[in-house]
Amino acid sequence: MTLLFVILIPLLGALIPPLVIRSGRNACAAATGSVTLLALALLMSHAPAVFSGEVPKAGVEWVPALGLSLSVFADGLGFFFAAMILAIGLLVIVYARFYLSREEPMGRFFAYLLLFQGAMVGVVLSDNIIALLVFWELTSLTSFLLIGFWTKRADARQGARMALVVTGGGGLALIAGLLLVAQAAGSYQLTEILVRGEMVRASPLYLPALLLVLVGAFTKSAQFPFHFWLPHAMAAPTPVSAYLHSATMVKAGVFLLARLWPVLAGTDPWFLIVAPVGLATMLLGAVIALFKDDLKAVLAYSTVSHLGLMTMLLGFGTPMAAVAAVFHIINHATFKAALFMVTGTLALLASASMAGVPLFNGFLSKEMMLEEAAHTAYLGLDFLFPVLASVAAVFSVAYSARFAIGTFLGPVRHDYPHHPHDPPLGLWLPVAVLVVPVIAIGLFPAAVAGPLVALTASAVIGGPLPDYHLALWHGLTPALFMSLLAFAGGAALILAFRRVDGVRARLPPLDAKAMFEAASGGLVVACRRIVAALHDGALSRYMGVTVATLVAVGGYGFWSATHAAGARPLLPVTAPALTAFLALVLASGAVLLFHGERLTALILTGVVGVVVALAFLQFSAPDLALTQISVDVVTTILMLLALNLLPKTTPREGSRAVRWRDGAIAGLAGLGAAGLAYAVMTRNGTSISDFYLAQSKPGGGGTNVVNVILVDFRGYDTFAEIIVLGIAALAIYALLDPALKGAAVRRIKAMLPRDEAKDAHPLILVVATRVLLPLSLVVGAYIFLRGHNAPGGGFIAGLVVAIALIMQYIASGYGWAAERMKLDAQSLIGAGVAIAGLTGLAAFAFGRPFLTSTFGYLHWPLVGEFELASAMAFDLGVFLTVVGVMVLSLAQLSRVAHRVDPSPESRAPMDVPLEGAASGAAGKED
Amino acid sequence: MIAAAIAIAGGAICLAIALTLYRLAVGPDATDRVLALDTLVIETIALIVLGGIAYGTAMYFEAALLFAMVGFVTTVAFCKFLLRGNVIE
Amino acid sequence: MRARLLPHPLLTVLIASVFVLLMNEVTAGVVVLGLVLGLAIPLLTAPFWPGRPRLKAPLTIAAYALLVTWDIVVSNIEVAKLILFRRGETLRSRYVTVPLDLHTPEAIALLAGTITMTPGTVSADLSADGRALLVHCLDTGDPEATVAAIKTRYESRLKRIFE
Amino acid sequence: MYPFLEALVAALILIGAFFLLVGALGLARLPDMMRRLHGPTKATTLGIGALLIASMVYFAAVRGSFSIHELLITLFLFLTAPVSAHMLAKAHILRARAERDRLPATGTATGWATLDSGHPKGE
Amino acid sequence: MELLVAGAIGILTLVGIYLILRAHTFPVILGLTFLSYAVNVFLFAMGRLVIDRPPVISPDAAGYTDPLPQALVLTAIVISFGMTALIVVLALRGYLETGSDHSALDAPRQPDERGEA
Amino acid sequence: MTAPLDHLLILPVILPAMAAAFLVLLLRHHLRRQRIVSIIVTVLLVGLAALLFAQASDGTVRAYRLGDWPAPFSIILVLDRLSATLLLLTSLLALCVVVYAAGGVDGRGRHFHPLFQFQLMGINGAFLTGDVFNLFVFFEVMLIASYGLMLHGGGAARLKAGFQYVAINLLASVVFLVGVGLIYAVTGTLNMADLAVKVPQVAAGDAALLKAGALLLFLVFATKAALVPLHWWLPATYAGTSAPAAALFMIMTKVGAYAIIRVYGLVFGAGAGPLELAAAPFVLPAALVTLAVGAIGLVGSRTLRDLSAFAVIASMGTLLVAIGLFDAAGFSAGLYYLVHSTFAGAALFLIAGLVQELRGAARDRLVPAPAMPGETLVGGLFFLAAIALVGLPPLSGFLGKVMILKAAQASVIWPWIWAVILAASLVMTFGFARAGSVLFWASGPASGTKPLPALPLVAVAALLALTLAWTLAAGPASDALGLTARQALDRSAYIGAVLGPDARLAAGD
Ligand code: NA
Ligand code: NA
Repeated sequence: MTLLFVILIPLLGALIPPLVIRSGRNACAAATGSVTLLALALLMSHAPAVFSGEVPKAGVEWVPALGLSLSVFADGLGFFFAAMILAIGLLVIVYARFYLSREEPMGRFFAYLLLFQGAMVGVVLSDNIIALLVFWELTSLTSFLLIGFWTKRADARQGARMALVVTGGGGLALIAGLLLVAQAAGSYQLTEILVRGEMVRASPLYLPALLLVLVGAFTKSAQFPFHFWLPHAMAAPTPVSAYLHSATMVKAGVFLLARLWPVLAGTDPWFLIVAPVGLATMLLGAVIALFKDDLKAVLAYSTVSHLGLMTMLLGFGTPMAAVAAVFHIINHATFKAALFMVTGTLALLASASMAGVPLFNGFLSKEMMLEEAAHTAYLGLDFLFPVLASVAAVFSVAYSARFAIGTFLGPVRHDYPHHPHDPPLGLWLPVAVLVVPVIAIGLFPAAVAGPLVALTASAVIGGPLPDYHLALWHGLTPALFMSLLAFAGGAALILAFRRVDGVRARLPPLDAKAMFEAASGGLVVACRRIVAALHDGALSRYMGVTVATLVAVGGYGFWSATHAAGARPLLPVTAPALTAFLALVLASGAVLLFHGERLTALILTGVVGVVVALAFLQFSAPDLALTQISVDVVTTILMLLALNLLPKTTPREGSRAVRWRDGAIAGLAGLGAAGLAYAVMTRNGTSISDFYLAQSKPGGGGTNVVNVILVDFRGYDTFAEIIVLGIAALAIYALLDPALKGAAVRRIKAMLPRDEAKDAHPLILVVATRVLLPLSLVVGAYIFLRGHNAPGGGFIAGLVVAIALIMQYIASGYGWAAERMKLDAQSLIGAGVAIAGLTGLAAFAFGRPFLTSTFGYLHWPLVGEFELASAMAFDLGVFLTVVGVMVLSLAQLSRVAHRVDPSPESRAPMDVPLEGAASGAAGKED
Repeated sequence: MIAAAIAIAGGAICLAIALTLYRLAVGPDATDRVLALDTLVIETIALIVLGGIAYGTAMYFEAALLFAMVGFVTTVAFCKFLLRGNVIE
Repeated sequence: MRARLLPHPLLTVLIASVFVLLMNEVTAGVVVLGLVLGLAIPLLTAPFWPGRPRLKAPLTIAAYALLVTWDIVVSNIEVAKLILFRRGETLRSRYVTVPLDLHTPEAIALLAGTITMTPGTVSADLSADGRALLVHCLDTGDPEATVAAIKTRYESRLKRIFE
Repeated sequence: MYPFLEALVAALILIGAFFLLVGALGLARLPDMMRRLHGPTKATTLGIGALLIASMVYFAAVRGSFSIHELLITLFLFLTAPVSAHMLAKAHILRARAERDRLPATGTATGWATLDSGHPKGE
Repeated sequence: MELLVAGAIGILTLVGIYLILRAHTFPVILGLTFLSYAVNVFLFAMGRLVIDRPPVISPDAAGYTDPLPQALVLTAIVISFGMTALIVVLALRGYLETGSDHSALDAPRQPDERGEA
Repeated sequence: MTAPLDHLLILPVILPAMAAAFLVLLLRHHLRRQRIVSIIVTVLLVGLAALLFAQASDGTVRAYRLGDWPAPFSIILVLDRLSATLLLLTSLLALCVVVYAAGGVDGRGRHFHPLFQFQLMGINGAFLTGDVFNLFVFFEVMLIASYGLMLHGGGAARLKAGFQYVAINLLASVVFLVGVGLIYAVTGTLNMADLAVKVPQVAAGDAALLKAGALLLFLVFATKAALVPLHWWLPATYAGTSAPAAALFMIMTKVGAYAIIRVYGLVFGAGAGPLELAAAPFVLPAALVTLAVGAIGLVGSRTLRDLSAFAVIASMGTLLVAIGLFDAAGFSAGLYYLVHSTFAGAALFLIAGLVQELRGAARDRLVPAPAMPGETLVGGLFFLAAIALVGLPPLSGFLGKVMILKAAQASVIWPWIWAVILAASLVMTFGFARAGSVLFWASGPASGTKPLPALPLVAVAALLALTLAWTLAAGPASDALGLTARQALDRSAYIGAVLGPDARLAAGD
């Protein structure tokens, strides 16, 4: 289990630095270092086992259904990488402690670093490939934070974004690739996949899986053509660069190639893709590195080049090449980390190793590389690899030399926060520690690195190791000649540098960052164009597409299934029905043509309402007719109230073609609706309604089945429906409540002075409504009381009463009427909903479900038998809500104009100053 | 006899409705149209009453009653709009 | 006390009878319920009808109603003739002013309604001080006679009822 | 069932329909708004009245169920029709400028309510 | 009769859809009103057309039409009223705030127009 | 008689409804007390949902017959694993949102809390109902409350966007009725279980009408779920409204997805005879386009709220890819992703709200501006939310996405699905990185200090904590959701629970 903690300790330990930073920078660094040290120690506790050939494992389940577990294993490869990550991480932490200035948020820096470290260790130790993917992408994310650490620097932000997009994007391909690998192998555990290489390579999924995995590995390891992000990641603080580009981030890709080598390598596609990509990267990196004047850039491209080298070796697919790759990974980590942090004389040693000078470790692995390249033929071209590898070596000698020279003679590096003449121990020591293996391995390769290489390489190869010798002297091999050639060529290049540089300067410059930024900018612009073209903000367009979709899909639905005409006999057409139909056609057609005249359109719409109500009556739906009639009047008043403050006409819009197109869409929709309706009306069917008809009286206590359905069988619908109304009123209230300001006020005021009648409350109207109010209330009461047994009910009664009250507003004015109304509409709504709800809840007391109704017949003296139904109480809730809603919405809407121009409210109910009117009105007011 | 009367009356009312629709269509002013709509509602009430007799049912009485109430309110609201702009003030 | 509980006894009766009318059945329950409404609704609506006039001669109302009903029938026949047999352009339509002796809004409103429902006249507007009524005549040769008829036939009766 | 009542019902129905038709005819063919106002407001009212009486008689005599609630509709219409006409007339006076010139004087201190607020110097 | 009702549904739908494809708020609201009429009749028609058989239980009734669609339509009418009220107010408030009753998000600002009623 | 515990089933609807009525009736003028009541009620809802979840976890489907009438004549509420999961999700989300709103947003207009509670009522009702028409009614409750919440606080842009939102949804409601109408006309029932019995038995001559109705109804759900090309309402609405409203709306799109699972997985799912898997041919392709549109819009956004809105579209695309598979693996993966995207999306909207509040004149526009107070903290929260939404490891978005990728292999077009999902992730990564680096990195010196609002931060942190918890609990969660998905596809269990065992036999299951 401790193996798992090698990952978890840095990840969880990331919480510590931000907390400890309050105790000072030393404490913070010490804490961070301790975390890494602890992880390293834990790892090392497994060293004896690993070196004795065991593979320690640990793990916990995470998502079994997904095949995801947090399981780890430490074979030679994983162990080596983890050790390298943690060990170099420790040095970087020490270095960073002295590198970071006092102003910089060290706590955050170390937190990011530890997260990154944990993710890296996770990548190399994961046994589960989904867990590996998790850690893989986590390295992209955390490196994004690290590279962009100097957030105020534009190049840091751009570099971070570029790194994230390229490596994160590659990671997405890797997700697909590894899932396919897992599928081909039938397991999500690497330990199992690694022994099923044959199976994977034989699978039809092999090629796509390989390509996707390679995209992931190549992006991460900055292989051509994805190499461009790496140099820009140098905008990070130096410790980050040192860490990311020597031992960790970019090595993850190489690691992955090595990790999956037993599964994926050894096939033609592998060799044909991986080897040349590595070669090209090696060559390109080396060439570009030569021409960079900035030392950090030289290091960056050299890193690219060396990553290419490792990739090429792995791409060869031979065990010998794999050993060489492993050896170079070790060597590169040491000298490259040193070079990033380098100061003074130590730089010479490390760059010599980078150049492949004998006696340094870089020489040994490079020799092995050249040796392998010398024996490699590509598509029958046996000179290609040896020649190009040698050329790369030439350039690498040359840039190393330039680097070494530049470190001493070149301009001072500017990325230090402060410029120490004598670097403190903390900046110097880590480099020294790294230079030790550079020389030790160089001199005594077999003794110093032999066991490690053997351990790691055997894990990579997954079989017996080839016969190889880590030694300074191998005799007069082709590689030796190539090395010598490289030194000679390198020297010549340095001497002829100015001339060569002149040639390069005449070539068109390729600035990856500019290209990337241009490409991202282009992507953003392209996306904006697409979005702007799709979402142009025009509702008419949205509606058009929606309706067209409805027609198309609805039509498809109909035509893609079987249909037969119905057998229901048609009802004969009557003269009134035909007349009503003509009225509807005429009114609708007129609205269609003259909707620009808004008032006219409203009047004509009134005709439609009348016809629809009549149709409901004709076809045995009195309740519906009553509802339609009363809702229509309220709607009309509402629309008129709004129209008062809206433009009175709609300008003609759209070209003739657009109107015809819309007409065609509308026509199709109309045809569809009519066709479907006709098809239904002409066929017979059965429904659950027989139950309602049978149970209405005995079970629901009412003879009006529609009403019983509304308040009982489906009372729950009605409960929700009055809530819809209530919410509408509350929303309207909320929408119109805020005091109108600025433009709105100007707009309304501009609208107000109009040619209007001088009497707002005509006497005759006022008198008539006074008489009508009590009458209407009686009618309301009547409709309410009988609703359970005859057409009517709480909803319609509520509308009738509301209309009667609104009539008072219309006739006598809001101020006068509201003062007398003594009811608060919002409370009415609340009370209505509460009563309906409580009626429903009352059933709980009898152990019955919500809204279970009951009814009984009471015998009252004198009065006789009297039916009482709980549904009546429910209906009362409906009634109150409806009254409240109607009054609140209309009153609120009518107050808009008034709120802008609060001229003194008319205190009299009518405008004519008669004694009779005054006696009751103005008189009572005071 | 009643059936025949109902048939004739039905035809007459339909004709009346057609004439009303004509006024509704040609206007020329909004007041004409409101008047036509008001008349249309009355004619609708007539149709309903006639239908009640024809089907021998009192089931449609409330609809006629409500039309009478509501037709008035609609007409007044339109007039108020034409007169004052704000229907409720 | 009686006034507080029963502000409009006539209205109470009216409402109760309208309710009974509506329910279309005369049972004890319906009557009781009607009376309850008859008591409750006037109480609820009283604020909306301030200064309700006292009827001086309630019985005259019935006579007035009969008179008006008769006039309505007659006037309709008159108007029917005009519509059916006269070309619209030849109608001698014009406005006349009817000066008012009535003072209560209810009486004025009733007069205006009566005018509209009876022969060839529509009350079109009221003067801003409530002292005159604007009447549109569909076809009149003698405006003064029309005004006089209105005043004697209807206004004087209403004056007796209300004032 | 009395043939007399049956004939009465039929007659009332026909009378009602006749007046409705006349009212609509007036609405359709009279030349100006004020004249058009005369037809529908009264004729239709009477037309409905006749039909409602027919209905009452029919249900009482022919179907044997006494029902007079139709009276209520009549009451409503008689109460409201003049008010509707009044409001329409006012709207017309306001909107038709030519109509204003045809109005006679009020003979009182103020103008017509639609056009004059009644206050000496405007608001 | 069925043809008339189907035709009415078709015409109401046509007008409704045509109007909701307009670019100003008022016609859109009008269109939604028409659609609401259309769908109410449509839903009602799903119970088929039956004359003189209202679903009110009575001993001498010859039969009843399907009451359920009626109840559903009733609910639909009420709900669509609430929705209409809200959208009307919304259109009004939007116009008052922006000076345009164009329904597009970045509507071309029109001069405040005061058309004749 | 019903056991007392059975009544729990109705309470997620009744409790918020009565609370809202109470708030309107008595506490209209007391914002502070409204807050307290609203938060308490929401906490109660969390508890209630947890209880129901525990009840449902035994694997039985429970039916609650409203009004005590027998099925299919009464409206039925159905509690199964699926509805219980969504209830719990809703209540947790609601709690975070109401806490955020209590930080001050609720005072910027009238009636925030009643509207909020009503909205919860609508959502809960939609999740519980077993009746298609009742589903319509609760959609309307949910929608109209959402209109109120969407417009809460006002502003010209919000009004214009609100109009479009309402208008499009009204059209959808009309179509809903047409669809339900046709289904009723052919089958004669509204109860989903009864429909599940009757749909497979539909006469051949009626199939066309039924299918037209079914597909129209599907388009309504697709509109709610913002499936392209019916997604138009979403960007302006979500970007235009207040942060808490947008965060709560995260669950509204899910209602559409839920309805698709319920109706097209069960009623018109496998075993529906001639109507088998009626909606399936449309969901998957449209979902892929939706995902692409979301990703493109995300990159093209100019404000964080726009970006968040398109992130929602992308997440709905991803979710519907899973649902569009119409099998247990797809549903299971989809449900995991659904929960994840609700929390993560809500967190993102709330963060956008914070940014808008704290960043001064630049608001949430993606342009450099003076540093906002709490830049590091808010930026960190944003980073986490972005990771979650893009579906990068280690948060639940990644797990959900991998589940969907795996489930998608059942489809013949799986390479396309993989390509679109992964490419969209890349594009979204780019978009989020750009936005984040502009908002939180490229800022100039701070222009002033402003105290960080405590409650909103707590709410955001809570949502991210929920995301994290969802990540850690992915194992048990996906096991449970596997059962949920299988139960959601189990017609006989559903029919049996609602209509009784006899109906199950009649249905031939
Ligand atoms: Na009813
Ligand atoms: Na019951």
